[in-house]
Amino acid sequence: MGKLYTFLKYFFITVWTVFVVAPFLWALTTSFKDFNSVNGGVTYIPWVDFEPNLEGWRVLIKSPAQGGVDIVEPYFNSLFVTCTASLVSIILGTLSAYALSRYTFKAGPIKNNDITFFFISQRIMPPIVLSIPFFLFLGAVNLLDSLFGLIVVYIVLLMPIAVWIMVDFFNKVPREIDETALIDGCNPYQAFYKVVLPNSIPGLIVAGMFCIIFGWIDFFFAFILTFTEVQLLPVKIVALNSSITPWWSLSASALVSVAPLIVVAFIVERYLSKGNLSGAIK
Amino acid sequence: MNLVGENLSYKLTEELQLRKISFNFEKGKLYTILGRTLSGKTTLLKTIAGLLMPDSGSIRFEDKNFLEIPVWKRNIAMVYQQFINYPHLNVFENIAFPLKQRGLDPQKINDEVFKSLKLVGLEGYEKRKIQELSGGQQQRVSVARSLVKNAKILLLDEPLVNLDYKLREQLREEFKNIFVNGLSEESIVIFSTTDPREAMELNGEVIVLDEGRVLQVGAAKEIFENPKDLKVAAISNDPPMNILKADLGSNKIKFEDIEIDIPDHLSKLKDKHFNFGIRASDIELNDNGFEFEVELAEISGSETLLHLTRGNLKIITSIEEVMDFKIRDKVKINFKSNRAYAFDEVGNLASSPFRGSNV
Amino acid sequence: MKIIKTCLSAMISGVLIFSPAFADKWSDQFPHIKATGDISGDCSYEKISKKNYKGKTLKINTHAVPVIGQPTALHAEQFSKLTGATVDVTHTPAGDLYAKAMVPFKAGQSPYDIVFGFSNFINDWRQYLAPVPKKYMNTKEMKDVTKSHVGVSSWDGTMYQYPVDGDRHYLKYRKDVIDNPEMQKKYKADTGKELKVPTTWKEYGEMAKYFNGWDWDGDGEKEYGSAEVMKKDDLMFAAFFSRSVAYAKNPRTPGGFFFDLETMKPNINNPGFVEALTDWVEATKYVPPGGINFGLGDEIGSFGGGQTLFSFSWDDAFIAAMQDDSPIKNKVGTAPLPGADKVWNRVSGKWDNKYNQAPYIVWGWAVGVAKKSKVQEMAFDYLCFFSNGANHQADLAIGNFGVNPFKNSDFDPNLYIDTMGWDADIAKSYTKTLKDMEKSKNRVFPLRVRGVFEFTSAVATGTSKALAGQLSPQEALDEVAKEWEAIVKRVGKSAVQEDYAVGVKMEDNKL
Amino acid sequence: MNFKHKYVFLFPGLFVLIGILIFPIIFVVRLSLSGWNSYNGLNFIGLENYVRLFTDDPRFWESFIRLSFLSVTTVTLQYVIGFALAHMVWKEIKFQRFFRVLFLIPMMTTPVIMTVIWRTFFHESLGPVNDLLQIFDVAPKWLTDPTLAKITVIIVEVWQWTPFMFLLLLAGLLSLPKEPFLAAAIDGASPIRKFIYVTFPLMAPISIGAIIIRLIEASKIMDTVYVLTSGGPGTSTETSSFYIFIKGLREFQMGYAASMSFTYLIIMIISLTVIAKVLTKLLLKE
Repeated sequence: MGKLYTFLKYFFITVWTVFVVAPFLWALTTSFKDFNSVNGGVTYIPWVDFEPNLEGWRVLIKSPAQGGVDIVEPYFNSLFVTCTASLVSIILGTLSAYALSRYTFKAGPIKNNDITFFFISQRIMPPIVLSIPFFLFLGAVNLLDSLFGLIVVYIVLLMPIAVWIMVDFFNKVPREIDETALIDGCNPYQAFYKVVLPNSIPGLIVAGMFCIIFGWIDFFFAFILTFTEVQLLPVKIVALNSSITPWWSLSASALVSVAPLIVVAFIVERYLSKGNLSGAIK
Repeated sequence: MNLVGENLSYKLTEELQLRKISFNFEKGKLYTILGRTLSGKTTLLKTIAGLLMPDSGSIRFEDKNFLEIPVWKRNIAMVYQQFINYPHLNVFENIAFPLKQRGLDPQKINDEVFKSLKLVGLEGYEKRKIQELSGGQQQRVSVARSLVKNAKILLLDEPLVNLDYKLREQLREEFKNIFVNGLSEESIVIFSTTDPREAMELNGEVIVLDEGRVLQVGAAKEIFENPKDLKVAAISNDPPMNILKADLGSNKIKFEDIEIDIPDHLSKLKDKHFNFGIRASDIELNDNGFEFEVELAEISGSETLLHLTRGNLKIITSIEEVMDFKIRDKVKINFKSNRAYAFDEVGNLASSPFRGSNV
Repeated sequence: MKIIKTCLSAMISGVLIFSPAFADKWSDQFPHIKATGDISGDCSYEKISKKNYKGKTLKINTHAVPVIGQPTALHAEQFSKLTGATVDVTHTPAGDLYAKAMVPFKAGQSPYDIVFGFSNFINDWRQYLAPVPKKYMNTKEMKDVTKSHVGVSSWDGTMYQYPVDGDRHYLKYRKDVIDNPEMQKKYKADTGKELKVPTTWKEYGEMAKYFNGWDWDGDGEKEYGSAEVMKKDDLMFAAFFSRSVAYAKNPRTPGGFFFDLETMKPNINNPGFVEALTDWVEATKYVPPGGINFGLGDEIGSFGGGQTLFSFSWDDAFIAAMQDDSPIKNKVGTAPLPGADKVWNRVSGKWDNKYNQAPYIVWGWAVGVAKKSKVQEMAFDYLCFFSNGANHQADLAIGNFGVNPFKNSDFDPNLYIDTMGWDADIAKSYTKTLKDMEKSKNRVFPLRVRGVFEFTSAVATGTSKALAGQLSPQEALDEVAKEWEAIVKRVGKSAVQEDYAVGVKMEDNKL
Repeated sequence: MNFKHKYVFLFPGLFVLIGILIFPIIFVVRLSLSGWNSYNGLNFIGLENYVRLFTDDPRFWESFIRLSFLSVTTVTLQYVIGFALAHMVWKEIKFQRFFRVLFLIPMMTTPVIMTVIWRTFFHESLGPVNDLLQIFDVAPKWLTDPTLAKITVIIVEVWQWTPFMFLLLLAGLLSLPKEPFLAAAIDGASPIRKFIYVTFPLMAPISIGAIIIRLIEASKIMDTVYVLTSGGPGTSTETSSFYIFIKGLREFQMGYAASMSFTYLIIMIISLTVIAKVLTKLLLKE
């Protein structure tokens, strides 16, 4: 029994690892190809199957006039917008989540769960249609094509995630901890930041990671709500996708765009390994 | 100057947790709130602490309206049945937390923390993380944290219930010393428990609580000797007192097919039908006694609990030694009727061995 | 016109002969035009350098790099150097160009001074675009633009889109196969028919089928019959119309190809279109694996990479095949779109059994200046500069710039022979193919009525269901016709009619 | 605990969200009552769009059924695989950190970009999959067969979003109390029994949350479909959100798209509530 399970376990893990890695490997070799080595039949190994070149990568830093996309500035824009929006979402979302987890609210038929669902439900609406009102809204307050405007919209995108994860998290943190802090002379705010917050770091890490991911990979709002001043990475990369699909530079950009998030993955894993995620408190 | 509560009521959703509770706690005394799980003990303590706001009623302390003072300004301390500490702080920091919150100077904090560490017997553990301690040690830390504040009101919500038997015995003894002897004359200690023995041992003023009501208030001994009614009798005894429907005959008390002699203190009972109450410990094995069948035998600590049946009769007896019984064994028992209680048909105490008939 | 042309060819031959010696002050500064140097005109480097736009900003939305996006950015850089203007360029995928400009237009904003798009956006965009001022209509550069491309850029005589590119669909084939005597013999032996450049879709189909699924060029990979845009996206309908014109554009029945202009009843499900769709469904049997999910990019990659015998639609696949590093450079040829042996006569309700061929002047890159732009003059100067002689010729020579011939002077084979190293006969057939389309009197222009994307999207959905085998050609087109009628009803019959009349006028050679 | 401070905690987030959203939401409703498109402005046409949607647009409802199929299938697969993976790297295993990080990474790729890679991957004549499958002399039509195209979409979705489930479930597993497992170990329960009677029930609450949120996200499935197949062949991979996208941004029938979105929103809220109830009943056995 045990042996079979171990065998199946490693078999499954191997299969999944191959599945996860395969497209990345494919992207990696493709990123060194050119038109002919993509379109002249399937090739795999550089120097053996095809003559590798760095054009796919060079495109990413060349200026458009030279046929590149120059992702350097959008890269930092994306980092800035994602991190700021995530931070604001986490702060506001955590506060709201704390309130929803600890206190009871009642306004007519609306109770805590309904408020939580209201937060989460903001993610149900298809972005296509919401983009138009957002456009008008940001236009009215003169925030179109600005980093700040994008951050405002991303907060709507990300705060629901933060609220969802943090409500769940706080529900697992015994409320007696907060009560003890109050009894020990903290007012509710002090209790929150001196006691609850330090014990919520794992939850904050997970929520933060989801916020960063969902902010980083958004394409649609960044696409509709910016013109020339501000460009975000996904929009810039997708702009590569012209009638002659440059599979090599799209591959290179896919690898480049996932890179900063791998750092995030390592941070999250570190907290996972410590085993104190999700409110293991008692 | 006392802590006085009047007509406190609290409602959670539709259910009443506290029903018009009043109390008057004096400084320098230990109070025990005895009640079963969900009887409202924790609610009452939290209300006193200020964590819950009663729907009606008032609490006054030192001539101030206590309800207007927020928790964090009430100068109270509380120990929970879960071992609540701050997981992100080590032992020292945990105990020092309330003092830092008060803004005391570091030297003073240091002294106080070590004093209370000593009191709970955790010297040398100050650098440990909370997660590295055993349950009992964790609870000692939270007790130390509550002591260090020198609070005017100390609330202990079943602090021992989550510990294993041995540890509980040991800590109970220690706590008694700490609370009874280690506290200043200025403090009020309120200890809640489900365990009547604990209440008796602590030997303070006992408040018996049931379904959000105060059933009886009195010294531990008084509650034990003269439980006001059947409910109190049930709550204040573990195992619960055996209650048997009995008839008073001429010189005999009859229940089912058993007849026993009337002891003196029951002889003046007015009613013919009454509830005969006898503690498990007041039933002894006796070869000349009545034959019962063992339904269940459990060993608890150094005693053996026997659940016995005879016809429709069901009783529990506890024997002060470990004995091996099998199910359906026959045993013979005798009732120490001079220690029996009588409750009238409504359930109020009619006569106790300590007070005689209360008419 | 002739003078310009002569001048041009003279200049180009000059370049060829005295190349190292040729240099003017502009080509030193801008290596892009080193082949020709500055070419005199109203928006030449010389002229534009006189303008001073210091402190002004020009905002442009264009297509992705490199197709049209790269020349936009390049000329922006040059323009900025010459005039001191700041030029901001954003790049947007083809499918999103419409929405990217339309959303702000509808919201009453104009974040861009210049918006690139396709020529069939004209009707939706023209109310937000500034007409090309007279001054630019009279430039030397503008006078060189072919009549049909002036037509494509204009709405009922008023030009809203500045001509920077010219597109049409034509046939591309593998010369090394079709012109190969051995293959011709083999084909004759196997099928009893001549192997030649197909002039009808039936021939196209037969040859494509014959050359499908085996290695006919000896490179170790299988080759296939035809690469076509069959992916249900924004370009699919254009491929379908290319295949339909032969069967459904009857020179004897003027008054509308897509609709009967009189009644605004859709023609889309008449036997002509159904025949074309039947051919197309058949074509799914001789496209490469995955071919019915090919977008334009795949078509370019497939034909341009040497995978198929035939392809039609835009220039790009041909240009890709003719790139310097292409393994099939100078092995490809061009010809007009195939025709048909019969053409539907919707007046008589019968087939006219006469050979019919009609070019489809499909839409290409188009660009306009926003009406609300505060720098209109600078914007038009930029566009005029974009397509000035020197830039245009240099752009034409770079395959993936996506700038295709639209000036009369572009139809000079030497341009391609000299600067791009094409074989003479290929260059000649290429320019002839293009020029003949200009001459044809039986042409189809893109549908440009309001809500045009509702119509074309319906076509894409319907035909794609047929290609996938969900519906028969007749059923699919009936569904499209029903949808079209619903759209006409929704939009308002007279409105669509009014719009369509403008296009019909062009088709019927009345404009 | 109930202090007036609770509002200080709740309101900043709530009001920021409402503040940003109030106008857009009202506008969507207003938009849905208009014929806003490329040639019409924000006119008022009453419920015409809704009438059209409910009486004359089978394509929307077909796409909705397709969406339900795709999202339920992908989320189920993601849940099962995610749980299996989390369970496997939960306890000691070689290269534990490596696997944990690796399994997270697909989620961090931008779908619009990564799907282009997938498209080349499954490209029937230029992609490696069919090239390698030649060995077995098969050439599945990954993107051009109506049924297989759906499966390809599912494969890509599973690849991208299984990490989401994996992470939440792994976090859940790592925070489980130890006592029930000790008890089970003392009882000598087999691993399977331990899973069924201990692990799974303990994970039920977190499972429900994760499934619901993934359903919400999966219902917006669009980038994958857009890049891989554009809804084709035919309409065989067209989902609601993609159809709304076509009507909205491609055909620019914004008014109609708004009415579809609004209808979609209502249906989703209702069905998610029902699904949440059913899941709670099934998993928590209440």
